[in-house]
Amino acid sequence: MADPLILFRTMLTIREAELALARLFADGEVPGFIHLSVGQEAVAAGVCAALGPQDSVASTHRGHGHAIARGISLEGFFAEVMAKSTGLCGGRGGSMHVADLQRGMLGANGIVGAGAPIALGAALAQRTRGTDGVAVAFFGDGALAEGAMHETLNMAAIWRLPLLMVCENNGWAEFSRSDTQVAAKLGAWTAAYGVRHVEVDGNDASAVAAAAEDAVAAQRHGEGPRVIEARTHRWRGHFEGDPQRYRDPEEAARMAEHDPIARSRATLLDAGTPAATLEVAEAEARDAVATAIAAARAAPPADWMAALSGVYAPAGA
Amino acid sequence: MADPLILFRTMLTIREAELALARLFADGEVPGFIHLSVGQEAVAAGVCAALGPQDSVASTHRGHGHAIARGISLEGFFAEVMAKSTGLCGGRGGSMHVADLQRGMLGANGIVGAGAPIALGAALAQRTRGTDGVAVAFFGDGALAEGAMHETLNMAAIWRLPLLMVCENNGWAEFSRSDTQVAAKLGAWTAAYGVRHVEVDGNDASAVAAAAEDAVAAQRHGEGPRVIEARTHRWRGHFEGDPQRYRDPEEAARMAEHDPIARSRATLLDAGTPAATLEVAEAEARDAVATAIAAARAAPPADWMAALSGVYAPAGA
Amino acid sequence: MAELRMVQAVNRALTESMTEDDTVILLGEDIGAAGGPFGATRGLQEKFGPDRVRDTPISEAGIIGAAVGAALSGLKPVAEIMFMDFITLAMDALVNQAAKARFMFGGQRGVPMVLRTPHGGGLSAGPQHSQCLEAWLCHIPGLKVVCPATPADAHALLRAAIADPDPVVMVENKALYAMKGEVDDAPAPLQIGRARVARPGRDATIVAYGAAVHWATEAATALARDSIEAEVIDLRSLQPWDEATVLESLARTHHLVIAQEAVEAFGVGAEIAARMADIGFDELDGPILRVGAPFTPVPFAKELESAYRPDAARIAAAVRRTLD
Amino acid sequence: MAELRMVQAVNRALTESMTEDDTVILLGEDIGAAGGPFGATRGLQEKFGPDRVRDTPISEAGIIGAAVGAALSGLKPVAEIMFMDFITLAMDALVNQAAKARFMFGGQRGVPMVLRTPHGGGLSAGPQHSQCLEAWLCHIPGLKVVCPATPADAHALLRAAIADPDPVVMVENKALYAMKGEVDDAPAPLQIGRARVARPGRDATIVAYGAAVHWATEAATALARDSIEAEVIDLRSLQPWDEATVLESLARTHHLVIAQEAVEAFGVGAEIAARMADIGFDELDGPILRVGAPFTPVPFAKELESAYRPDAARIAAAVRRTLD
Ligand SMILES: Cc1ncc(C[n+]2csc(CCOP(=O)(O)OP(=O)(O)O)c2C)c(N)n1
Ligand SMILES: Cc1ncc(C[n+]2csc(CCOP(=O)(O)OP(=O)(O)O)c2C)c(N)n1
Ligand SMILES: [Mg+2]
Ligand SMILES: [Mg+2]
Repeated sequence: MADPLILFRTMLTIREAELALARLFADGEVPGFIHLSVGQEAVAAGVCAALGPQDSVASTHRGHGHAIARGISLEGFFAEVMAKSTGLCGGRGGSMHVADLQRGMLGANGIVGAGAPIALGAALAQRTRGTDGVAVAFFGDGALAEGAMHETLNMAAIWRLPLLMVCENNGWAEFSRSDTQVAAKLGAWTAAYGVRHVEVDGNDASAVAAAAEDAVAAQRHGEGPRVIEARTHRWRGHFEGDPQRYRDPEEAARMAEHDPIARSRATLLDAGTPAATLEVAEAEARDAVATAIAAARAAPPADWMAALSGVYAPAGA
Repeated sequence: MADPLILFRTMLTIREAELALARLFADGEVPGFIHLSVGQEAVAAGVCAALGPQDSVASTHRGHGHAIARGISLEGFFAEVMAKSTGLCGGRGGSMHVADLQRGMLGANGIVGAGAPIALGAALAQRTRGTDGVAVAFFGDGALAEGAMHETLNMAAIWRLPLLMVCENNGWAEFSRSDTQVAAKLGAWTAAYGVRHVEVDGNDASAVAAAAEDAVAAQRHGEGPRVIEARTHRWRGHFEGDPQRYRDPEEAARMAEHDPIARSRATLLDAGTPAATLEVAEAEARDAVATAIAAARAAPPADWMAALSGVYAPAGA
Repeated sequence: MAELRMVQAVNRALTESMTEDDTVILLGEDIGAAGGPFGATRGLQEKFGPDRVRDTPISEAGIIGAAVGAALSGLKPVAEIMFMDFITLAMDALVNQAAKARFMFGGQRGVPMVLRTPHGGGLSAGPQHSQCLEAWLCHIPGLKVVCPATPADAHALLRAAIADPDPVVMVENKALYAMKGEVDDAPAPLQIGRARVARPGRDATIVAYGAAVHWATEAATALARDSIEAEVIDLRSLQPWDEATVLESLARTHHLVIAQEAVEAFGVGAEIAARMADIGFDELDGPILRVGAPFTPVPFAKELESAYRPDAARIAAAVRRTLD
Repeated sequence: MAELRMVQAVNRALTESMTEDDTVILLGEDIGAAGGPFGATRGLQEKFGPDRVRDTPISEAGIIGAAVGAALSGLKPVAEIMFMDFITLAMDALVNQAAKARFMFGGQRGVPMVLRTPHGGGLSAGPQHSQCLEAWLCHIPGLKVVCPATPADAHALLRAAIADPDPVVMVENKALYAMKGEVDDAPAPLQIGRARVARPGRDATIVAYGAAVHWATEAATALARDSIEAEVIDLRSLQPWDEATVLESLARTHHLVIAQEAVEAFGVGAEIAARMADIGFDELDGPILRVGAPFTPVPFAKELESAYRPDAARIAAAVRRTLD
């Protein structure tokens, strides 16, 4: 069972980092396209709590939470999105490509649906090498329309690979309701491939963690693919700067009621965690983010000569 | 209700044409890759019997039957596969690209799965132009693994387009059993998109025709996509020249019991059709094929200058 | 005469074509209610309805495949792929179906569809949202490829593309969407395949397209200060491209530089150079130089991206080098 | 020393690499039990088991995507795409993922995968089963591209490709699969990027790759009857390609012809020509000529296909023309 306090801390870190990112973006310190997962933190925190160091994760364009939940360096993260040479990717990738291969974080991905077959390949590698590792593919409810999702689930099912597909169902695909784009009901769809699907409250980190732990445990013992559908909310625009004219303002109010962090906090308090502990956690998250930003700010800008010679392995490598 | 005698005639013509093609191929008169649908004629005949001139069909690499059932010129067909300038496609396409746009035959297709989105587009055109026409996408059981199948069915479902997807389930994808490649059960899979699926005996042309008529009638009145799965048998190799070492010789015996033409013949006789009528039909099919081959043989070879200038519309067209 | 941004010129061309011809339909992700990620289709769904301006699922292969089928069935679909990087998902429909149908069906019918897609960097959009992949499409018999550098050309090329009986890809440089320029109220129709002399000159020829036209013009202005008069040719159409205009210019200037935003190696400029090293060989008084992006993915960081992207200085240096 | 067909040389390279390194796995359609559509993987599933020689569904995008993921996770996947025409379905995984991962992840890890795929005509396989699309891949930073002309090079290049820490595409000309040639029992490792002088000569340089190497050699033999000694360079590797060897030859012969089976326009030869029109300009005593396929899809009919495909006569004519 995932420790609720750890889940709380992970979510706090994601939230702090992303809200800071929003400010940095607004201030022009972060360029490019930035897709925040504010409101969806419980999914990243819960799923990644079920994983070990041998497991891997392929993420999406909305991938900060997954990366942070996998334990990437916050400084490396901020340095990356702030385009510094100390960034996880040397400033070459940015928000849509945050990756930490050492931590089994196979990258955010700018191509909707593209992470799924990559995770499939990671699961294939785990199985072929005889490990008990699993691979997770996060995907959005809109991404389900891509052909890659079907090819991936089919191959995972045929080969019984330890692939955990996690749908972050936030109801939106960019500026459209995903139900105007995707006819397939995820549960029925995965059942058609003989794959088990569970739906969880994606705003409840412990529920997500429990579902993921259950799936991963089965997979470590040889079970094939599983699908988790986590219903959650995208609090902000599709990307930073999105005026969200397509959105009913009432939705915001409804979303706030499902804040995964507030809920986690309340549950912890109910369970007797001292308020001070939570406040410490909050302060620590804030500090960690502030420290990381300060370090990233002080770092040198991305280095063109390094980039130029970084396309292929050095000769003789 | 499709006239059983017409179905019989259509199947005979397909069978005669393909067996003649096999001989021509063996004799070196037909080059390239040739995929025969011998044994599967009831599907093409049955489905196309439900269609009118306004409807369209996108086919597969195994497309001769669909083309013939759509009423293409046999002479144009043979001239095409024999690479003559009088071929339906001027000898530029060959077996995998037989097409007759005037007859709504949007082409055989060398790319597995590629016909489906093309048929989707044809259905979209029908709906947009306010006709009551439908579009048919034939596909194989192996093709179901392609992402295009998922994208197509999803869009057809979301947009409620008159797309009839017809699976010719012959159990094989090239040299492999398709159930080693496709986990998704077609019925459950289509149901997940809210699309109706019916399974028919693909060796019974009348049953196929009835299922297709039912689907098309509903679609002419505004219903969205439907899927028909026709179980049938591929009597020959994947392509001509395939030694079929992967195949249990007993399968051949079992297949012969399900010969759609023998069955159609027996049913017609039972229903009181004079044997002479059937013999006449057989003779006519043979004659039509022989005449077409003779004409194709006499035709001039494909014309390079015409091909060279046939990539774009002539200027000012 | 109106002053329009390039994105508005695209919008106007779509509006006009859709008004004149009700077989023209639009397909793409968030092009309808949302008006398109860059606003190119803004207001069109209100005007023409959701059947003619169709919001699609995130299914690039299916979108282009459906456009092929619709085009074979009497419509003129104009599909949008949100970033050119995503055409990687739709190459079968584009290359194996749309491009080949007329030929492989023996001329029975063409595929009168248009694909609009933005390319190019400058937005820190990173390696998967910035590529210029037009050279791929130019290599495919059956496709036509155009790339406007001005609002007027965006309008005229799109009108021509929609009127064309064959599949045309219009590549729109996203950094130019906001660029303003005059667009005639009733411009003369433009023929695909005709280049434009963006700036006349006698000392060297700079061939460019898309955003590089502006860098080339800027380079020419700088060179003029040293009395080097470079002629800038805006190709506008990449497949077919206007060999005659380039050759004619080269025959006057005897020096050739080709500029593009795309990766230099195996890019569009290679074909222009190769062709001129053949049919223009006798005119050449110096090496043919190309200016394009180096052989790396498009980097995210602003500093990296500006080191990466070609510019006027590099073009001017190339002109000087070939004149040397 | 053994005499092998090219397809057997491929098979031997796979066998050796899989024997030496158990992280090498194969993925593809009907490559296992059936031994591959062209027999390149015959016997390998028996030898290495179904986990290392994996028959896949008909899911090209998924296959290459999975190869990327597996390569990022410690395996060395060698994927087969049955016909090069079908890479159109897998371009995202190849171009946006495999090619860019090392760069866009800041050098954390490479993608040591190989894609083997046959190209080329001569089999009346028609417009969707005959294309030569290698120029696309050469345009993409992060990919390497090789194309053998002989069994020995097929073996050596595939061994090098599998050993390479970055993604390599090996394009195999299907008309050459049956070609026989000597393959050393323990050949020296070959470095990707090195051309081979297939035939020495002093009067003109013919650069070619794949099947065109043989046409070029045939052309050179014919020209020799008229005392024209053409040097034939077999590129072997298209990205990176051996600029130094080509330039060195050009500096001796002063005349350049480039031959390829692919469509001439915007093909590989364009880059070679463009580069030599820059760095080799001073060496050129005649126009650079290219011989490639005309600008049409590959036709089905034998008569059409032989009119379509370049051959020795066209290459010889080009040599004569540039020497004129
Ligand atoms: C192949 C591809 N098509 C389109 C896009 C543009 N795009 C980015 S995110 C997105 C919507 C994704 O929706 P969903 O999968 O639900 O993820 P969410 O944004 O809700 O997290 C789209 C269309 C893209 N990046 N890649
Ligand atoms: C995209 C693509 N991948 C692979 C192939 C090679 N291929 C041709 S037919 C075939 C099997 C198709 O099986 P199925 O869809 O069941 O049709 P059937 O041959 O049984 O009629 C394959 C793999 C192809 N033509 N196109
Ligand atoms: Mg969503
Ligand atoms: Mg089958």
